[in-house]
Amino acid sequence: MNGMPLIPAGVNRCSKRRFAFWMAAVTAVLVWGVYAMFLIWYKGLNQTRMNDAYGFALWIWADLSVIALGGGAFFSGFLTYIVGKDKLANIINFAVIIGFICYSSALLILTIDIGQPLRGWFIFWHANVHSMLTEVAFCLSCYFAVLTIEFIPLILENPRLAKKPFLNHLTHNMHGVMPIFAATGVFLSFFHQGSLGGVAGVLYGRPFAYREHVFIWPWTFFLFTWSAAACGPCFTILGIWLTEKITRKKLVKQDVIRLLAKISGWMIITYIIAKTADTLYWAFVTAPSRGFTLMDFYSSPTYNIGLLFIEIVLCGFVPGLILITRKGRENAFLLMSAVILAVMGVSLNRWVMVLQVMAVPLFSFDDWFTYMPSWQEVATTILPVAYGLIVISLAYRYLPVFPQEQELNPID
Amino acid sequence: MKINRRNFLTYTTAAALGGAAGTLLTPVPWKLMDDAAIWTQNWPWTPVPEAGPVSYKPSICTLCPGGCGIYVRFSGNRPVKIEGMKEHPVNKGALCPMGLSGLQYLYGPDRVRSPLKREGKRGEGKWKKITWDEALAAVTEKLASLRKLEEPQSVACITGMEGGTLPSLIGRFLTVYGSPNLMRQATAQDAGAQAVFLTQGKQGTPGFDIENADFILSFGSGMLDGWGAPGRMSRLFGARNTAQRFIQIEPRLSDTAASANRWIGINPGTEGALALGLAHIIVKESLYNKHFVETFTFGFNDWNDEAGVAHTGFKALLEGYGPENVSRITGIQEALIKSLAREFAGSSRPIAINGRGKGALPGGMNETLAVHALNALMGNINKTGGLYVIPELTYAKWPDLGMDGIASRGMRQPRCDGAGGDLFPNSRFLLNRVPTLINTTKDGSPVEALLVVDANPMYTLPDTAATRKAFERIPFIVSFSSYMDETASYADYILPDHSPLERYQDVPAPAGMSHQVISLAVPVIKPLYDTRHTGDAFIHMAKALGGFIEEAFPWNGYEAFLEDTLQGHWRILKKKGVVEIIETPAASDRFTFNTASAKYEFYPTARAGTGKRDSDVLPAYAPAILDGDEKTFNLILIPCDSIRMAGDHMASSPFMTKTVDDTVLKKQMTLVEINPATALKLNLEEGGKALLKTPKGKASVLIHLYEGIMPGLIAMPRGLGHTAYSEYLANKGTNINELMGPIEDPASGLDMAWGIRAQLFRV
Amino acid sequence: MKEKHDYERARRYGMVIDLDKCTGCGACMVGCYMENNVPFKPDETNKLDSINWIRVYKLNNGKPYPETEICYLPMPCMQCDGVDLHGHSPCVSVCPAVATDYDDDTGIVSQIYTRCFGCRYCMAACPYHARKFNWWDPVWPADMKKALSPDVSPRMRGVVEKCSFCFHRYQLARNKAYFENRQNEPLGEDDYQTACAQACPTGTITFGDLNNKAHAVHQLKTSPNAFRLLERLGTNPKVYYLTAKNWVRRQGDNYLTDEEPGKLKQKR
Amino acid sequence: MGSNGHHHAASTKATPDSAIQASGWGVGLFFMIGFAGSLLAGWILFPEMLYSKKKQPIDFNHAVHLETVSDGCDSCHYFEKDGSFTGMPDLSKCVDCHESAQTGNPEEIKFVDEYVTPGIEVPWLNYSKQPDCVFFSHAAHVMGAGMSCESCHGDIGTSEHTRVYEENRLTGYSRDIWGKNISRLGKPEPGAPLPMKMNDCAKCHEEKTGRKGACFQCHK
Repeated sequence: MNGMPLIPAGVNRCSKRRFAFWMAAVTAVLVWGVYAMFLIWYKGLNQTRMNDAYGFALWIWADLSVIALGGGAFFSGFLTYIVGKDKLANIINFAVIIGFICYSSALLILTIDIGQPLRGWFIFWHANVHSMLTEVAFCLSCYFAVLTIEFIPLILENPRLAKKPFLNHLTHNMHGVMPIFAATGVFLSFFHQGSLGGVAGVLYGRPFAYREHVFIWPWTFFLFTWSAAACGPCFTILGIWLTEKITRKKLVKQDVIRLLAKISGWMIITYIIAKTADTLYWAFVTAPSRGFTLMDFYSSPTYNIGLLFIEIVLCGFVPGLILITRKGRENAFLLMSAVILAVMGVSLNRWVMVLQVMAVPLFSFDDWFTYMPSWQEVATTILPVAYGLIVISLAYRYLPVFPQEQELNPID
Repeated sequence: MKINRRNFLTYTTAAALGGAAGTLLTPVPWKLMDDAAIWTQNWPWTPVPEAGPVSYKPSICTLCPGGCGIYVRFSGNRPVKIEGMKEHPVNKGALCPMGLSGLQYLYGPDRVRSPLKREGKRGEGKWKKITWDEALAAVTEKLASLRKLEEPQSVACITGMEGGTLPSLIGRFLTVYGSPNLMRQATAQDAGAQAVFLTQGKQGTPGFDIENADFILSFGSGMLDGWGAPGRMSRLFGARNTAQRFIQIEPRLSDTAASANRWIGINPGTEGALALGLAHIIVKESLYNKHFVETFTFGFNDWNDEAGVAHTGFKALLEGYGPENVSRITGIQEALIKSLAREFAGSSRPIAINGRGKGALPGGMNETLAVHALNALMGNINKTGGLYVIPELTYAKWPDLGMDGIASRGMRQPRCDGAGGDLFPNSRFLLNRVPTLINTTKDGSPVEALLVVDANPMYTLPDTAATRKAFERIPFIVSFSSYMDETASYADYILPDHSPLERYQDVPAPAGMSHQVISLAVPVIKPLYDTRHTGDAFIHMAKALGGFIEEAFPWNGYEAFLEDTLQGHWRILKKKGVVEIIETPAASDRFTFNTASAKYEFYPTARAGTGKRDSDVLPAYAPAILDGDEKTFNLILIPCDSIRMAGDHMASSPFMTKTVDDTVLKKQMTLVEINPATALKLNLEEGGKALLKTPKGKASVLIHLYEGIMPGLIAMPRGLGHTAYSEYLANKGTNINELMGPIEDPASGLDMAWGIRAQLFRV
Repeated sequence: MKEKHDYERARRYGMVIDLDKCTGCGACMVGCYMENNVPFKPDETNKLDSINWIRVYKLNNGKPYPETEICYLPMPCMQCDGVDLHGHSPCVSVCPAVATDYDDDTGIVSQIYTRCFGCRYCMAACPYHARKFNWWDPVWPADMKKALSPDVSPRMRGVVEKCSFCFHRYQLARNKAYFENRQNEPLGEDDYQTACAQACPTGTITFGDLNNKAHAVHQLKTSPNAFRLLERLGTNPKVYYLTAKNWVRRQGDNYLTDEEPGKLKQKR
Repeated sequence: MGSNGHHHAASTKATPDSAIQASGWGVGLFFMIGFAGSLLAGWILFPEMLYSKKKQPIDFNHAVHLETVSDGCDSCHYFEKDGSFTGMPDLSKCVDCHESAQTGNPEEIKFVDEYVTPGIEVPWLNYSKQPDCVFFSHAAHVMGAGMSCESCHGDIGTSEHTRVYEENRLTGYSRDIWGKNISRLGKPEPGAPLPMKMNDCAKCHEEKTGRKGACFQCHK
């Protein structure tokens, strides 16, 4: 067995030594995060600087963000398997890995975030069907299972594992049913991305977050799904770009990227128009009915009206417009700027919908609430990044993640 | 099938998978998952309070001189809560935060659990546990040796302000031992008592019938900030009717001022001038009670004495206090002074009250006399809605004292605080003078041994640095405190008393109450620790000292002494816990005064004497001369009180401190209040750090901007900055006594300070 | 969704707090701490990690000396009935594990510490900051454990707690009623009172069944001076406030510049 | 899965000797060994290990007492005036009759010597002790619903010896709360106490009152 190659055939990988060095560096960061995680589990949430006003803070933002960014997985799956954009099959592996990383991180963060981790399963066993968080937990877990199933065939394509006939068969069969899982994933994702939007939107005690409802869902429900579908692919593109920069190789053909970018661009534009409509209705109808003007929500030096401009115009309309124009997509600089802006935009949206919600004072005798994370919170938030880098590195090194790699980088 | 190194791993994996699959079909994962959650629900370190039958035991709260009735709720044999007693005449069910959190004092980490002897340097905190026999023997030995040296007067004792028979017992002990130096820290109530003595010739405390007054004019008394019996005052406020007007005069919008019908800002320390200014209008416009003034008072008009010398009367004094002048002094508009005077005089039962904040500082005697004079002008003396005198209780006669030569000689020595001497004949104790007197004595200390009972002078006396210096010179200090307070932690021996809920204590004349109420605090539980009633300790020491001292204490313990002393009351007190004496003086007795003139004296003849001019005798406005020069110290620091904080010798309980806003205390820093206008001048911001300097000391503070304080003033909460005690009580902010010193009232020797000059820098 | 239209439930316990009587003494807070085994730390000055089931806020009219006025406002859990009085209070509707529920018998919003797993969603949902998280394991120094009441279960770290309207006293009152065979009669006003109402020395806090004509709160809540905090959010609190001061009332909710408290059209 | 293992005909140079490869049957056998072993351990060993066994301080004879007292269970387990239930009687109640030993029974003599004379409360182990978070109203069940003691506590009243007290090592709960049956399936034996987990309460409440009840009905 020792002689069997671990690295996929027909591709070049860096030396073991170099890889080990890189992994050691990332692992060091991971260990730091794990240390902080155990500190929090052992000593409790007093290790954070959250407080009674900021019950939701950095972690919940990180959670919402990674899930939004991991949205590339479900949307790419949807485009590949259901819409039939076959070209995107070239990035689907990578999208699934990103999704897997994002969703497993989200679940991990949730187990750190709760005050009583050993009771975490109550959310399933004693579920309250009215709670958006219940919906999130169920869909998140189910979709994570789906992502795992989607990830397994890729793992089994490792040359050494692929030699086992049983596993080989399994891979083959799983590939056959993958569209079903992809469809399931799309359905689940639609709900939990939405539920995450619902988490803030249903808070009728928090006029900054609260939105009018369509049937049982607040507007944010749809906006979150939409924005995840719009910006998730941008994060996939960003991930590919970064991998290409680090490995100094072209891994995916540009036409594939451009197709994804184009679809993403149209999603962003439609999303941001909807978001603008939502914001206007909220600012001029919903909030005033509760005695608030728009500027009441932006009266702090940190949370000023500039934030709204950045989110909607700079990180919404601008990337959207770039990506829907051919010239924008074909210009490498513009393309990547748009991708980065879109990723920032969706992250900012999640930040606002978590942290600004907590910060806004509701009584005139209250002041804006402030919060600064502790190192333990930062470390545990960076932990998934390190973990993600490790998973991507291992996957890239040992699995045929990019089908076009061989063609683009022929070995003589 | 052969097992070898290569396939071992595969078989193990198979077995493990089988095991895992099988385990899922057993209760193990599910039961453990459930039990792990249940474990978190019953963590061994989360306490489970033991249940027991519920019962209530009545007693009296003795944490302050208010004497409110309480019920202690028990679960089994554990007291678990203190609630107000509805049927008690003082508080009628109401309690203050201190009383409600009383159990924290009982159970807290600050209790002294056995007698202690100092091991290291003073105040170092190194103690040796000793037995009661050793502790009492050590103190007795010291006392005996001082008697042997014929210096019994060098023993001094400081008691608390709670009153009752314990100070009398200690007084008897000191007398027969040979020391006149029984002291306590004088409060506004003592200033009131002296004013009553000067004007009415009676020994007793002033009682204010706020229940029935229809116009309450408070010269800065923090009636809802802990003045008098807090339970009573809060309840009265809640129950007041709309016809009752309540005017608060002070330079800061206190919680009392905020609850008043009207708050009038005044230049600090000028309350006496305002009282005279109001009197001026009332007299000028003939609004006073002429029948009373003409029939029952002395010194209103000018008069000639027996020697034919012409004297100025009160009326003539008032001429100097026209509205223009008073407006200039007090900063209150003339029109407002006039309308206030008319409103006061136009009410049917107006009452004027003074004593700033909780009344921790006595204030100037002239100011108190001026305010009392307002009541007298309206004839509101010893009648419904007016100012009563609660006479000192006459206890049962104790066996006569036999005194030996040492004791008699000792008792003839002047008191170490100068009270009752030539300088201050009308004052009974002047503890505020003692630190300076000790510090200015050339060699040694006039006090060789100091016994401290229910008091914490090292915290409560103004000018902490001077007090500490004085205490350093006292060779032998014994504290009888139940708690490791500042004085106890500086003592040589601690002979811990039971805590309030563990001991007998009689509580007469609740502060400010309009009639006599004697309550008996009874022990509701057996003492938790190795403590002893201080009364028992003194009786024990008396017996050990022998001779006349032993003979003076025929009782076998404090309880027997109490029973003997209270006599008729004892049975009722044991049964009901309270004796209420409502004496409605007959119309003829009501205006019987024991002064030289047998009248109410606007001109207190007791103050007259050789070399005293009329202006010294009459209550002229005599402002306190604040320490510090006005140029350097361009602001004025005043203390402010809150009912959420203990102001006396006790530290606030953890729960009291927990209620304190973060605009008062933040981490270990006191916030001082200044007006935003003042802040602007000094370039200070909300929450900013600043250095507060006074002629007495300096402190690092935080700034709180408060529109409700007069520009130019700094208000600092009293009751913070304890340095002893556990981490739950200690090192919270600054003790204002570190920054303020006493100012001796030339008229009484009492501390007339109400503030100090100060400066504030941004840091 | 299941629709329940019993707007007039049998019992809806509530409070009327007369702000014009409150002197800010803090007795309600201390009474509550003692009654409900509320923990304390050596430093409680960070009010954002200080557990208070009822907190007295200090309001200020913002005018300069000597026109300044202050008003104290005690704020317990509002025990919201939620939009349309369905019992879906902001917190109950979001708790993922039913650790907090709306008791249809009393209208009281419960909090079960052993069910709560500390996600703090309810805290994010509550506009009144009535909910407090146990960031620390509670510690009772020296013998202070002995003062713990067996009627209220001490909380552990990692869970949310809040004012329960002293529900344990209701339990004990009902228990007694069963024992005396009068369980079918409504409890009297005195049978069940909260610790804060009992501790309040000025009679600021009145507690009782808002639906019971024999209880004082029934009448008090109809006063023209009555209002509720952040009423416009639709939370439907069962804690009412009384004040004659318009500036106080204005600070109890949010109003656009042209709006006047008490004169809003009921939009919903 | 896994039992239909494939022989590696396609093995390459890396596997010169197919004998050292794991056989499908072998894999299956080991899988079954693991499977069966864990079932046995989980169902038999685990419940034994989870609970520690404790003896009551005194082997109390309910039957004898029930014969002597006049008022049935209420004679010792009674209500206070405020409606609270006393549960286990404290020593003072026992001393009413047992100031000194009444019989030659060694357990009684032990009781008097070790507890009555020195005045120490007997540390009885309460089979049906609920955790601190539970408020249980005996009055509501006994007075309100007219339930008998036996309906929950079984026939403990007629027992002549005390049972072994089994305590969950992890949670500290009495085993009776979960129920003797580790799977919580089926009905308890006649005369045995009913399991008292929250679900058990809720089930009965739903049957009898139509509602499970709100949280605060039984939690504090």
